[in-house]
This record gives sequence, structure tokens and C-alpha cells, in this order.
Amino acid sequence: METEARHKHPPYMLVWGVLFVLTMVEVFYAFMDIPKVYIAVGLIIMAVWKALLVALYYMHLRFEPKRLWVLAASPLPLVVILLTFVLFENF
Amino acid sequence: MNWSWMLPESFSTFGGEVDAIYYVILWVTGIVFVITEGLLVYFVVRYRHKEGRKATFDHGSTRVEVAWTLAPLFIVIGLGVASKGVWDRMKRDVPDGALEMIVTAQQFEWHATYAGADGVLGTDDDFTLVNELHAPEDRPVLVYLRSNDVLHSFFLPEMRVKQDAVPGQEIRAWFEAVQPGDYTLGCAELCGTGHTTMNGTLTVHTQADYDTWVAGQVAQQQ
Amino acid sequence: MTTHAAAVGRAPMPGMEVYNLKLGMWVFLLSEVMFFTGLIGSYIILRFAHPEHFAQPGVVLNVPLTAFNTFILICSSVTMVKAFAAIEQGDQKGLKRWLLATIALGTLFVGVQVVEYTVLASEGFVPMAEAYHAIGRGNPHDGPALGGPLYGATFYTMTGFHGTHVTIGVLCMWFVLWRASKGAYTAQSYGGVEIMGLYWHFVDLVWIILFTIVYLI
Amino acid sequence: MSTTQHDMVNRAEAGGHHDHHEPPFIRKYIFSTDHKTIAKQFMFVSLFFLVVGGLLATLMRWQLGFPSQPMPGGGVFPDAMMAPTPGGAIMLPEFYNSLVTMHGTIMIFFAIMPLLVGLFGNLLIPLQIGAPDMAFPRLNMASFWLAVPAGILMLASFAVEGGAAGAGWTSYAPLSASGEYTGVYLGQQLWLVSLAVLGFSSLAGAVNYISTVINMRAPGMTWFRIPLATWALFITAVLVLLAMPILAGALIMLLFDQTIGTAFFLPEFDGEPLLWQHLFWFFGHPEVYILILPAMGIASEVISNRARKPIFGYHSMVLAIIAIAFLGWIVWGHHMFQSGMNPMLGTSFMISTMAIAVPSAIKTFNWLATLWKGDLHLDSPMLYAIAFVSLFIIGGLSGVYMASTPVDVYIHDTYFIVAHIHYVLFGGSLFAIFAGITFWYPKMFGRLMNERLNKIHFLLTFVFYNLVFWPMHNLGLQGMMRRIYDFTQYEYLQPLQPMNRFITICVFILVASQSLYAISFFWSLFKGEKATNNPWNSNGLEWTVPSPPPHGNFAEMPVVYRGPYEYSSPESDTDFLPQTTPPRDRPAPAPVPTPQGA
Repeated sequence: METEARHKHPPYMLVWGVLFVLTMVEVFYAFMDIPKVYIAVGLIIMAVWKALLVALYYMHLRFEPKRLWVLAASPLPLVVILLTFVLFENF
Repeated sequence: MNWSWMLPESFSTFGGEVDAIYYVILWVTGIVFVITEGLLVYFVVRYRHKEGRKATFDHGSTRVEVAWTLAPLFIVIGLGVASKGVWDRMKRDVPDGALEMIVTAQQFEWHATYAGADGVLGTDDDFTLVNELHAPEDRPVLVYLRSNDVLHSFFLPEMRVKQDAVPGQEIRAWFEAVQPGDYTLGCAELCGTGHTTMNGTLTVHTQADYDTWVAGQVAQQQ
Repeated sequence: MTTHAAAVGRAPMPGMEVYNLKLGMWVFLLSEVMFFTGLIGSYIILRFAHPEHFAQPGVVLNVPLTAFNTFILICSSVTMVKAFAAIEQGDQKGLKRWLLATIALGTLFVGVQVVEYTVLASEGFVPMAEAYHAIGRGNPHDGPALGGPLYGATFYTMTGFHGTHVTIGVLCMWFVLWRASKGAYTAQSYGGVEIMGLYWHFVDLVWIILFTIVYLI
Repeated sequence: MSTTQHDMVNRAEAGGHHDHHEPPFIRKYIFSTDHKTIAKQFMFVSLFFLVVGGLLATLMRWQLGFPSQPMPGGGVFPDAMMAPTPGGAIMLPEFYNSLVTMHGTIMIFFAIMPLLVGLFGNLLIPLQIGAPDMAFPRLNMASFWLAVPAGILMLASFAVEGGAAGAGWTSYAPLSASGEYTGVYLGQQLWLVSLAVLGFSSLAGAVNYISTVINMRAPGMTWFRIPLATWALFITAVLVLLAMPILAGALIMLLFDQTIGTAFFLPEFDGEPLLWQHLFWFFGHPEVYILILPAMGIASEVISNRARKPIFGYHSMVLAIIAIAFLGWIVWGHHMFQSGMNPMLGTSFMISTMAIAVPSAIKTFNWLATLWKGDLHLDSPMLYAIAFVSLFIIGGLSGVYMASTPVDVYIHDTYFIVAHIHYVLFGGSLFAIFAGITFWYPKMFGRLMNERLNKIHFLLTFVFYNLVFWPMHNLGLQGMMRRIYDFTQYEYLQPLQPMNRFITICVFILVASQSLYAISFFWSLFKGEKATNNPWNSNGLEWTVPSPPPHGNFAEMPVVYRGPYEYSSPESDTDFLPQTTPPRDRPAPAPVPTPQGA
């Protein structure tokens, strides 16, 4: 059940720190006086980064077998498909 | 009873192209249908169980699999390419100089607003008729399709036109009739209790007749 | 048993090296991903189609308060992994303590959300299309309406479903705590705690996305 | 912990709650956690709904065959459904719209889907992969007991004020979003709640099937030794898992529009009606494959067995299933060609839709090639399965017409579509269901079905099925719209009256002849010939255990050495070679008891 990595204690507190800092940066970045597109893209990148941190460390995905990675990633293409087509509709 | 697989005659400029694609597909699928169902029946008769018959032990063949993957692939690519051009002509590339009108759908009527004598929509001499669509022959007609309540579908079977009317949107649909006459206007999207009664007529005039008709309507309005 | 598997002449096990409960929870979470994708997709369609319905960030919604709430939820994720780390070492006391902390933080999150909803509703920011008249944060009540009803509807649906998930999570956590108090988990068997954690972190993850999309963009 | 031990733990978890003494009646038959009992529960409930759906269709056909004429016996319906006139009761358009909606909804969500996924998923997955039960037996039970209230809610909507939902099974907004447009308030809300509850039920099932297939396979059951029925059900479960939540979200938003006054889909407040269509069909097209993939799996199973020949191209069959499932996610827009969607999207959706023809063709050719040089035992399961193939060919080919965008302009929302969907769902799925029930009936009940009755049923159904649905293509080509209460309102459709009447009469016979299957089913329960463990000389693991299998299924953990379709192998003296037969040069190892048997 265990892999060696998990016994070495994943850096829970470090991840917490990064999440905290990123949230602060997000809030300030959102109100900067730059074009909306940059704000949106920057915020999405930071949000995905945070989400990945949670999935990889808190949900232990980093320490799981590869097949679980595949399983966990399986809906992501569909997410991309739905959102892309939906965006198309508006242009 | 009409068992025909022919489409009813079409009377619009792109109608012929639509029908042509339909008949190509009819031929292609017809041939595939006859071959596959024929083989199915033949196998069922030929290889039905008899005393002492033993089936061949055969797991398949990659070469055959590749062949019957590629064959349908080429066929559908061909159909797709053929369809794309006609589709773009029907739904995207509206010709210039079209006669414009507004068709507003509501439960359970079609309201057609015509430009009047000046040929411009949104002026005082516009007039609106219910369930009556009039169009000149040999001239593109551009319909701005609106809806006041729910979804409806603007269906001119003989013109090969079908376009949903979506409340909150204005959707463009066009056709060019090639022969004067009376045609059907129907609603093809379930729109409520009176859906079935939501029909009318499309009358195609010669250009001269159409102008006279418009003048008559304008005079009547005033 | 290993020799037996070898006799079959193939790799030892067809299954994943993941026990059923954990696999089941992951599979369930995939469907949750799709659920929130549907909601976010709807939001995107509506927002692009009617940008005038959506106010600038921070005008109607209270960003500082929600940033604080985000911080609470992130902290609750840390306490949750701490609970998990505790039971991994067989530390029963630590498990219960960290679980209780997670419950407290989760409840606090829902509480803040309730306060947020109440204030927003009093400022005319409601999901009902006809009653919608958002005046913005701290503006006089006779001010002009900001945004439109799609803003209210999408906001409450997205955050509301997330809040429901948190609430369900807190309730389940009480159940896990009750089981923990009866000594149901050990250093060898802690499936319940682990899948509780997976759910909880997933809810946190969704909030990270929602916070960005709904409040900041 | 080694991985093998892991598997044992997983199996022990699943089987661990089984106890040795006989469980009380209510645990054994009502709130059972045994996958076989749950399968039968799903079967009886969904067969009931199949009958209900069929009767709704008959009512609908009366109106189409004899427009606005008094219906014999129509007087028993309340005045809100049938208007009483001196000559007899005449169907009202409101009721007709409810019939259209409820026939579609009930057939798709409460008959075909639970039969394929609920019945065969539950029955076959554990048995075919050699598992004692599902990974989560209690969740499995919850799945069934969520489906029941969903069905009751759906039926109850007929009895409420305003009648049942009348916006079509697709419930296009805004018609469905506000009662003002239809006069249906509570009925539509019940429809939404019922489907949302059913969604949870399907989700619980899907989580179970996926976990079970991944984690609970017997030693030796590699991915490419899994029987095609289980493969199809596994992929179907993935589709259910990922598609249902999208529907759930859409249903809830529509329910909010109906009840609390949001405006997601209401254009008067700038809501977007097309949003509903995007969400519905993003769910709906995978749903279409949910309804056909298991049928394909069942047909493959029966055809290979009854032809006594390995399935032709097992690997490409599996890959085709996966390809269809994936492509199913990128074609939803082909339901929306005429909806006002961006025409650019139309082209891209057309291409992806056309692409789906390829894996479907692969499957068809493989079935044909399986029959080639076989030894075809033409008993009733085989007849149903062959009917499936022949009708699926028609349904597949008629799909090409719709995929071509210009042709779809004309045939969209006409009876051509009705013909197409029934060729796929009735001719396809339902015939495969008949094949599957007949084939696995001995495994479920320990007796064989009545062969003669089944053959008569097959013949009548096949003939009248085609007489009903084939002419619908022609109706559509003449321009007859679907969901239309009285087509004679259109002058140009009036010549279609005789054909519509002909179809209606054939529907009556078609529906009536289904009683033969019911008689055969219930007669065989008590009087059928007793079945051995393996009446069809099949290779699958499910045929190595008694009929019906005991609680926990396998007394000893089965070990799998080969693929499921080794029929007529030269390695064997008979014409079959069970998956558990070890290779000749290697003796079988000592049997390993399953944990719960220990």
C-alpha cells in the first residue's frame, strides 16, 4: 500500500505555505491595472497550479501507481473538449 | 401508400445540391445495405448447424481489419467533404442583394414582417402578415428569424430550409425559390400544445407579381 | 499464493495496487469533476454571451472575506492530512484531534458562507431573476442595479453546490470521528480516513478553481 | 503487502459480509446485496417499465393512425387527457405531448438503460471476471433502491394537476423551463427530480462496475481475456460516470428555473436556451452509446457462442468499443445542426460524427466474419442476436444521412429520425436484450426458456417491427415532422394517412406479440427444462458455476488461462474450451479457496 516516498513525509506544511502565498498573490493580481486577458490567464495558471499541488500532495497522487494517474486524468480531455466547444459558440 | 425513397421535388437553388448528396448517400448506404444483409442471410443459410459440421478456428486477420477500417473511413471522408461545401452555402454564405424579411415565431403562429415598397426593414411602410410568407422568384430571400417565447423551427420542406428560431437570438436563414407556386411552411420543433397547428403557406411570385403584391399590401395598410 | 500466480504464467495481479474503497472514491471524484465542469461550462457560456450581467470583481462580492474563507479551507486541508499522517503512525489521539480541527474549520467555512449569503441577499444580490437588484458592497439601497440576474443565478448555484459538498463533508467527518473514537482505525487499516481525506481535498481543490473564476476574474 | 495479497483483501472486503446461515427473506429478496438478486430486481422493474412504455406508444399511435377520432375504451381516461365527445373520447394535444415525452423518457431511462446496465451489468460483470460479488455490494443495493423511487415519481407525474411533462424527452428549454408555455408545472418538476434521483442510482452503479472490473478480476483474467460483454459494460460504466453528472447539473439548473425563479434558460432575462441543448447533448450522446454498447457486447457473446467460432478480431472489437465511447464525447453538436449553433461548429461536429461510422462498421464486419464458416446453432438467442446485427446495420446506415449536415437540414426532426432511433434502440438494443435474457436465463433461474414460444415471438416481432419502423423512413422523407399531434393539419402530409394507419395497426400486433415473450418467461420459471451448469457449452467463467450460482458465486477462486472465445479449438475434443482449462503442457495448480469460503 505504501511507497517509500510517502514514509518520508510529503512536505505538507511547505505546500500549505505555497497555497497561502499563491492565494494572496491571486487576490492582489486580480486588482492590478492591466488588460483583463492577462489577469484571466494569470489567475487561471495560478489556480491550476494550486489545484495540482492539492491533488499531487494532499491527495497523494504523486505517490500513487501510474494507473491511478491515468484514471484521475481521464475526465480532463472531456473538460477541455466541453469548455473549448462552449467557447467557440460565442465567437 | 408511399414507400418511395425519393425526396419530394425541391424548388430552391441549393435544393438540388442537397438532394444530390442525399442520393449519393442513398446509393452508398444502399449498396452497403444489400451487401451486408445479403452476406448475413447467406451465412445464416450456408453455415447453419448440421450434423458433423465444425466451425473454423479463426481469430481474425489484421490485414482484413485494416481494410475494413480504411474503406468506410475513405467513404465518410468523401461524404464529409461533399457535405461541407453545400452546408456552408446553406447556412453561412448568404448572397448579396437578398430581399430581407423578419419572421417572428410565437405560440402558435408565424409573423412575417416585410420591408414594404422602399425595400428597407424598420421603416414606416413595413407590414406584417400571419402565417403567410411571400417571396419573389429567382431572388435570394434572407429571413431574420426571431422567437417571442419558446423554440420553434422554421421549416420550408420544398425549399430544403430548416432553422430553429431561438428566443433572445436573431438567426439568419436564406433561400432562393426557382419556381412560382404555393409551398408549405411548418414548425418542426415541439413548441407546445398547438404545435401541430403552427403552419402556413409560402407563396412564391414572379418578381413583377411580387412588386404588385407588395404595393397592394402597403396600400391596404394605409 | 505468489507461486500460484506464477503458475498462471503472467504478472501477479491484474488489479491496481489500490484497495477497493480508495479506488471507488477516486472513481466517484471523477464524476464530481464532470459535475463541476458542467456548472463552470454553463457559467462560461452565460458570461461570454452576456458580459453586462457580470460586475467587476470586488464590486458586488466581498473578496477579502472570501479570501479569508479560502485560507480557512486550505488550512482545513492541512489539518486533514495531519489526521491522516497521525493514523498512519498509529497515533489515535492525533487522529481525533486533527479530525476535530478539520470539522471546526469546515464548519467555520460554511458559517462564513452563510454570513456572506445573508449580506449579499440584503444588498439585493439574489438568484431570482425578477427580484435581482444588486447594489454592490456598501452602496446606498437606492443605487442602480449592478450586473444582471445571470450573475446571481450562477454565483449561488456554483458556490451553493460547493457549500453543500463541504456540509456533506463535515457530516461525514463527524461519522469518521465517531468511528475513530471507537478505535476503528489503526496504522494498518485506515481506509475510511484516507477516502475522507480524498473527498475533503477534492472539495478544497474545487474551491480553489471556483474562487478564482467566480470572485477574481 | 504484495499485490496478490491485496487482491485477496479486496475480495474479502467484498465478500466479507456474507454469512453462512440463510439470511431472512427481506435480506434475501428485497434488500439483498447479492449482485444476482439485484440484477433480477432491475430486470423485473424495467420489464414493467418496458410494458408501460409500449402501452404509451400504442396510445400515441392511435392518435396518428386515426387522427382525432374517438378511441375505443378512451372513456376510462380522465377528461384532462381525453376529451369526452358524444362519439367517444378524443385524445387532447396536451396528453399527446405527455405521451411523446413519457414514452421516450421511460423507454430510455427506465427500460432500456436499466435492462442493459442494471440487469446485465450486475449479472455478468462479477460472474464473467470471476469475482464473488461487486466491489461495493451495499452501494449496489442502494443503486437499485434509488431507481425505484425515481420510477415511481416519473409515473406519479401522470396523476398530478397539469399532467405529465410535455416538452419531449429532451425537454428543450424554454418550453420546459416555465409552466406558462405548456400548462405543465408539477409534472415537469417531477420529471426533473425523478431523473436526478435516477442519475444518482446510475452513478452508484457505475462506480461499482468500474471498481469491480479494475480490482476484482480472478487471477489470469487479463484485460484482453475479459469477455466482450463485460468490456462493453465497463466502458459503458465509464460513460455513465462521466456523462450523468453533466445531466444532473443541467436538470438542477432547469429545476431552479422552474421553482425558485432563476433564469439560466429563460431568454426574457437573457438566459440561454441553447445552453440547455449543449449540456443535454453533451450528456445525451454518450447516453446513446450507453444504450447500444452493452447490446453490442451481448450480441458478440451470443454470436460467437452460437456460431461455435471465436469472435473475429477480438482486439479490434475492444478497440472499436473504446473508440466509439471516446468519439461519443465530441459529436453532441450533431443533434443541434439546425439549432442556431455556430455553423462552423456544425462542420466540425459533422466530421467527428462521420468518424463514428468507422468503428461501428468494424464491429458489423467482425460479426459477419464471425458467422462466416461457423457452425450456426439457430436457436432463439442466436436469432435475436442476428436480428440485432441486421437491424443495427440499418440503424447505423440511416445515421449517415443525419451526419451529413445538408441532408440533415431536411430530415432533422422528421420521422426519419424516429425511424433511425428505433432501429438502433428497439431493433438494436431491445433485440440484444431479448438475446441476452434468453441466453443467460438458465444462469439466472436454473431453467431454459421455452424455445418454441421464443421462436414465434422472434418471428412476429421481427416482421412487425420492420413493418412499423421501415415505413417511418418514408414518412420522414415526405416531410412528416416528429412529435406532431395531428399531421393532417398539413395539407401536404394528408396523403400519408394510409401509411400512418398501416403503421398503427402493425404497432398493435407488435405490442400484442410481446405477450408471447412474457408467457414464455413466466412459464419457463416453473415449467422450463432444467438447465445444467453450462447449457450452451460456453467458455465463460459464469458457466463454470451452478445455475443459478450460489451466494459468493465461486466455491474456488477460478484461474483463467485463455481468452473467452476459444470455440472449435483444435486443442479441444469438443467444440469449446473453457477459460479455466489450463494449457495442455501445464497441469492445473491446486485449487485456492476464496476467502469467504474459507
